[in-house]
Amino acid sequence: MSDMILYFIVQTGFVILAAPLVNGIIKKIKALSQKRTGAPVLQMYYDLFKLFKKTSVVSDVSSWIFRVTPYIVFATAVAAAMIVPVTTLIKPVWNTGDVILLVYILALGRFFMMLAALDTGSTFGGMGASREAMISALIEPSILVSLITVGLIAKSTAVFPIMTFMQTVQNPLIHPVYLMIFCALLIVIIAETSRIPVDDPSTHLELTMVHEAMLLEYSGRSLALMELAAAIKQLVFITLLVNLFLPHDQLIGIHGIAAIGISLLIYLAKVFIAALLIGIVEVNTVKLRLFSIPNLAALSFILSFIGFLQFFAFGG
Amino acid sequence: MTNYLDALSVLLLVSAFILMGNKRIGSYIKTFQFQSALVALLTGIIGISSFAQDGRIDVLIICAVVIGIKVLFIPYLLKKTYAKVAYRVEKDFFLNIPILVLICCLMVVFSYFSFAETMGINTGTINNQIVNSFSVILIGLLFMISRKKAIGQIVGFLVIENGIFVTALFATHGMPFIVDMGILMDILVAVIIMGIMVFRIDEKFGSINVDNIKDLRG
Amino acid sequence: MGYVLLTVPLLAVVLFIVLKKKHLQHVISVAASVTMTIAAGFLTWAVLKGGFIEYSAWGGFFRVDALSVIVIDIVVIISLMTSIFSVGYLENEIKHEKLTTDRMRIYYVLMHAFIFTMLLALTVKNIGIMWVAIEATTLASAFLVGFYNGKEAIEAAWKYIMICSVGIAIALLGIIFLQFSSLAVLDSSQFLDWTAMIDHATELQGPTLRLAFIFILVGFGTKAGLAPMHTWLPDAHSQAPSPISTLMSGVLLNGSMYGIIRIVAIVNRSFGNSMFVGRILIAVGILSVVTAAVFIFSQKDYKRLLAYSSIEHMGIIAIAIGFFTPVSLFGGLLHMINHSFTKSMLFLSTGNILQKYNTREISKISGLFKMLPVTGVVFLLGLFAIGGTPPFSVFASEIVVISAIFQEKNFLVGGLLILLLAIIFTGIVVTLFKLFYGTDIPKETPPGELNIPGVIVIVLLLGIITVMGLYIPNELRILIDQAVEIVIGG
Amino acid sequence: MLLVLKNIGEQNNLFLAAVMLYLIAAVFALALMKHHKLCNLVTNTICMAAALIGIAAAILRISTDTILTPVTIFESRITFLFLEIKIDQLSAFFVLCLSVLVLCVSIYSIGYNSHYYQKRNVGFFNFLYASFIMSMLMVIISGNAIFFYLSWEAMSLISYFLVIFESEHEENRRAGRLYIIMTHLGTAFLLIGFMIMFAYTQSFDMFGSSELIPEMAKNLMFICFLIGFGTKAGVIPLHIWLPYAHPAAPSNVSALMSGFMIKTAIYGLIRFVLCYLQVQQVWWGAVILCIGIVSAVLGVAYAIMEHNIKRLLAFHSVENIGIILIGLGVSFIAAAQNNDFLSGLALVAALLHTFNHALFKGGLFLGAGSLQYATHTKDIEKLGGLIHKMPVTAVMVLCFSLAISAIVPFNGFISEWLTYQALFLNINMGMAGQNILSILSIAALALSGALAAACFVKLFGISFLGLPRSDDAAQAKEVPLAMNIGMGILAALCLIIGVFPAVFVKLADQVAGSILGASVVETLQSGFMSATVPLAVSENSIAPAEILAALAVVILMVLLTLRLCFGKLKARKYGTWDCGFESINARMQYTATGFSKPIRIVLSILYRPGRKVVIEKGESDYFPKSVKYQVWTEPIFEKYLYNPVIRVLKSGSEKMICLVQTGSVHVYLLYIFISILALMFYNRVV
Repeated sequence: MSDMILYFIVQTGFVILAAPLVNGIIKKIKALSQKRTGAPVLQMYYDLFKLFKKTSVVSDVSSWIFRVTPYIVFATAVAAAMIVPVTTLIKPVWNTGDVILLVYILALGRFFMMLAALDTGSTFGGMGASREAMISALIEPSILVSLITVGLIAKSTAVFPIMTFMQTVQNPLIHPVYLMIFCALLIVIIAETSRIPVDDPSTHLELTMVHEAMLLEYSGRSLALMELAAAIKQLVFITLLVNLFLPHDQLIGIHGIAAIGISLLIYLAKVFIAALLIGIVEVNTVKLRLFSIPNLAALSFILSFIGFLQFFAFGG
Repeated sequence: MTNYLDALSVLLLVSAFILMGNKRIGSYIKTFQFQSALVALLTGIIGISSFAQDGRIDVLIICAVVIGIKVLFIPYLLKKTYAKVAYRVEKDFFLNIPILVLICCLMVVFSYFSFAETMGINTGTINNQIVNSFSVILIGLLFMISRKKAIGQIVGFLVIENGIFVTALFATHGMPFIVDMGILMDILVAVIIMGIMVFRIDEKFGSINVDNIKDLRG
Repeated sequence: MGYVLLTVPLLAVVLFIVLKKKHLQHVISVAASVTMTIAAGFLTWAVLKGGFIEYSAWGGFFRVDALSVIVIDIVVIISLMTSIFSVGYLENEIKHEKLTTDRMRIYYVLMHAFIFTMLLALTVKNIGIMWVAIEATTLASAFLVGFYNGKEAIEAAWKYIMICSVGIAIALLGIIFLQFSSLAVLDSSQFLDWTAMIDHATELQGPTLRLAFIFILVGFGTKAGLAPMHTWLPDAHSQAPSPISTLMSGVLLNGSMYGIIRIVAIVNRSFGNSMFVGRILIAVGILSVVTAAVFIFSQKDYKRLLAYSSIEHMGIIAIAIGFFTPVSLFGGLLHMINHSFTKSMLFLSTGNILQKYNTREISKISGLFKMLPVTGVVFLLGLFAIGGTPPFSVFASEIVVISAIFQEKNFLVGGLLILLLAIIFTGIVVTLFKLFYGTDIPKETPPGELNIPGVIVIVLLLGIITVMGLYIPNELRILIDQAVEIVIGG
Repeated sequence: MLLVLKNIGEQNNLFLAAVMLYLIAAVFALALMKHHKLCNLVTNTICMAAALIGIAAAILRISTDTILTPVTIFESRITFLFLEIKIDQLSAFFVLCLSVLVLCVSIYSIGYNSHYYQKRNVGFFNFLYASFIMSMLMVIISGNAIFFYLSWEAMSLISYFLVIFESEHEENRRAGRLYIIMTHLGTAFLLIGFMIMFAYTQSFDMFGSSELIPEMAKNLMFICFLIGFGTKAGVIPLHIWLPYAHPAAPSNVSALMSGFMIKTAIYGLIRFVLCYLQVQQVWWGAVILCIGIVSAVLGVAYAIMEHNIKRLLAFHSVENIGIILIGLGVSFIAAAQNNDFLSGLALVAALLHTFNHALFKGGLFLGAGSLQYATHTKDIEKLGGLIHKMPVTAVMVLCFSLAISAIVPFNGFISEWLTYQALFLNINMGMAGQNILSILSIAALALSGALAAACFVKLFGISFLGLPRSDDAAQAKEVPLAMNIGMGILAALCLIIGVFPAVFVKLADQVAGSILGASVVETLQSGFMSATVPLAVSENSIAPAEILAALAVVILMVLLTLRLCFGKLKARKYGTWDCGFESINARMQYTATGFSKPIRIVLSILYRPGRKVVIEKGESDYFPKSVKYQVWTEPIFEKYLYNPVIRVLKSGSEKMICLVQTGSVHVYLLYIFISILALMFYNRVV
């Protein structure tokens, strides 16, 4: 029981609190590599704090969907966070974690986000929604194929067992299957978290924006929730990536709270590395044309499929 | 007696060939009359023989009817019909005569081929007779096919009937009396109706060339 | 009772010639048909009891058993329906000056003469006389085909009489060989008597019998509209007045089929199997169905289309006879009944449509449901029925036939037949379903049924075929089983 | 009391009673033709009663697993025509499916049909409606192949009349023709299959054994059944009739057609291929799997391009049939490899999805009906802002949309999750083809799920959200209560199954167990796959209820914390941002065409899209009078597969007819001549 509570606290609290930090880190890295000082790492916290207090403007065209969406999106993000454990040392009694569920629960949030975008009747919203629809449709297959391939090796589709299994694999990234899956998932994460080269979170130019276009009508508290949810989602995916392919818990000899603490620290380090990686990618690439994103998605699918084939070639 | 019959059957066949060789409707009718006369003669011979054997006279009666209908009445009817309808001299056949005659020969060969081995027919002497009369039937049908004019077709039909009648005589020495009478009556009525039809065709289509009436197709 | 059946139509013919009043003629025609139906009813009852009826008079030429009684019933029922229908039909024709009263007399005379000859063919036991009667049907109906005296009517009539006479002549040749094959066995009193032939079947001369069968098949097949001798059928059916088309497809074809069945019974009994006969019949049958399937697709004239469908169903019956198992024969006979009723219904409906629209071209007709509410619905359902859709009766018998085919493990024929039937249904849908809908109805003619007795008749027929699709009375079942036994032999 | 009910249930009387009730309903409909309102009320009430009886009977039947003895309805003295019914648990399951749907649709119809009053022949319509339901019921409960075939054909016939019920539109007539032709052709193949079965077993008993049938014949039968049932199910490429027929029919009927009629094909496949033939070859399953993949992806891909709401839904039927077939395919493969457990699991997935699809697709078509009822248009480009006018309908349509997009916590997700699991288990070492097929189906499922979500965002977003795009939409009013009740029940069921799947999984499992012998659920409870996969395919592996609870908790906590930390939410109403333009209007909104454009371009290889822009010049080039933009996609299957065939048939027939039926009497005589010669030759040589 205590285990369960601990799990809840660590998952939700930890992820919710750490999520904005990752954004900050990425921004900082970009700034530094562009010889700017850039905003402080904690900037996003300030923004959120301010937004939470602000009055939000609601379009008079819109309906209840527009108003409930932020909460639903946030809730789905948190639920996703609960599925993907940050450390395998806490065993969740609550074994609902399942990669399929992960995908489809995020789909719930996305569904409402797209509806809300259409709800205000603004052109930007429709544009963002339709682009989001296309991108999500394109990357969905490669997410599932790659995750299920890993699941096949771990003989399970549930996330926790998969991760525990990965602990037993000696540094996976030299194994062809995992390498392929890793690359595939990296592309997926860039797309899912709407980052360059798929989408540019820092611009509001209607030619390019996808995710921001859907949030355009939001303001104040709702906007804050949306932003936070996006950050959480991003962290969840990063967690998935690092905990699958850079397992570390097997390194810790001891048990108990201390072990968990250590493991969390290592985890943070890994997240930092991942953020670094993403930041570097962002700096060194430009945003793709909307209609060359399919090629990227295709690449990711092919990678995952090759990974699947490798799995049989190497006998798992 | 059988050699009489053989001779007659051959004559019938010859008459059929002559018919096929004809070009004019008038001569069709004459040839048909001649053929019917042969048929009547044949009937008469068989009738006498059957009378001599067991005093049956029905074949003789039939002979009389044949003479009445086929030799006298029908040719007369046809002549009248074809005198009534406007008639222009024109080519009346699809293939030219020699080829047709050749095909008729083939028909004779074919009927030999198809009857030669047939059990029960080639027993006894009737083989030739059947073959001949059957060839007459085929030739009659061929005649119908090859002639464009309505009357020509009627004549062809009558030749077929002759052939069948003769086959009956050869094969079975006469069918049951009532059947024979019925057959003859039917032929009579048929020819009358066809004659009327010829008039109708003539008045509707302006000629009795059956090849022209092809409105009902598909 | 049998004599009543034969004399009534003759009597009617005489009366038509004597009495000239218009309404009287309608009365006579209907009355005669009713009497015939009753007589046929009694005959059926007697046959159900006694197996067969034979009168000694005139050399005992009159003989009726289960097989012939089935066909007789079809004939009388359909002629009853037709004569009721004709009342309204002819009245309309006269109203629109398409017809004069004495032309109508000729119509009635010929029609009843035709019925008489048909019944004669079905009630005699001497095959020769049967032949005479069937030839006579051609002669009686020739003028009916050309009844309207238009160019096309005459053409159709000419083709009809020419082709059928030739065909029938060939059949006569076959009958001669039949007698020839029995010369050694039978004495002159029982020549061509099929009861005697059935009894002595095994002693007949095989080879001659085969010839006989070939010729009779070609001959009667011509009248039964089996491909490739079917060519007269579409013309005649499309040109004749609709009631006459009804009689032809419902009565004439079955009569000739009856002849074929009789001969097949003898031949197969003599050979002890159905190899020779069966192959030929199946080939001819399939050919007929194929012909229909190919031609129905591009029909522009709905009566012709129905004619082709008649060819198709005759083909199915031929196939059923060809397989010559109890099941297949049961199916064949049942199919004969169902097809005649359904097809008569359709042809009668075309009578109404034709009188409403004055055209046989499908492209010129639309909005049938609006113009002729009842006829339209009946016609549509009839098309489904003839296409073999449940719950109509044609479906039931087709199923029986097809199962019989597969029972013999003849997958090729069976599968082919099923697919062809589907194609034919498609063809009907593609070509005919345009008739029913659409709102652009001709102005000059107001909507509404013209021929009230006719409408009653077709609705009645629709009821019959609908019921018979799911249920047949026990008597009929027994009758058909008896007939099958007669054909196959105990 | 329950015992009595059980007995009745076992005597089949309940099922017969349901059939009879539908018959009575049909008769009443005709009898009361004159008074539209009364007729409509009576018929639908009777149908509801029948549906309730059906539900009761089915549940009783499923719970008691004894094969019922066949009951002959009445004695038709026609050979082979046995009108007998026989109900096992499979039939009962489908009866349940049908009855639930009928219950809701009938309630709905009470309100919906009111727009036919005094306009159309309501009596005739209700007659068709009731007899259509009856025919479907008879298909399911028929006891032998011939009766099955008979009811099947009757079903097609009646549904044809329903499709052309609004026959004044040419496209409806065309749809009807296409439908009846396709279904008849398909049925021909079914008949061949049945006849092969008869040829070897000498009986039409479809509950019997198929040992007497040789292997080759079984393969042949399978192909025949696949084509026959595939046509009815509307799998690609046999689907062309479906997107025409379903929109043509009145909406409550399309709900039945799409919700259940196409499922009779699934029933047929399970009944004849799985139960009767007892899948012999692995490739049978593989073929079905491939067809499933293709249908699932292409179906939804075509759906996105549609803006006629009912055509869109019809294409989604194709997609969902594909998903069901994926489940069936896995089940067949496993059955052929004697892996009873996996086979059962996949079958459960397929059955459950069948049931779910009946619910949400039926509901969606009813929703489409409501839209049409309120706005008199099927074109979603003309709608918009209806969530304000028709709030209740909007909520329900939203539920159905989430359900069909397989989004938690609705029933669609449950069955798709089971399908995923089945595919996951279907991947094992050493069978390359099978594995690749499975992973591809996983990809296909994912893709179709995402595309479906996109499609229904479009459907709901364009038609219910934003500003109204036409006056009809602006004047729309909420539909009558009855219609909303009908849909409400379905929506509630969708949610309930989604949240408490265990009950229904067990239900489906009973059926699968009765077919395959091996029950899934027991093995599930006992963590069956601890050897292979540590997951339990029951409510304690994915716990939708808990997820829902979690979501609720999170939302509450968020609200609470925000309230406590930052005070209550301050919101100000203002217009949508319009870039400083005076005011945003409906014309500026994104259209459905615009929404689907990215996907249209990405998948242009599939759609072959074409576009036309017509600009009417004004006095200045910068101010044109009007700009018309038209875009369309190409129906490749019709264009490249069906039309050529039809053309060839038609021209061939015309050629033949001119060749043979020349009209010259000489030629006709020649035919006789030749046939004589030919026959004599045959006689001579044989």
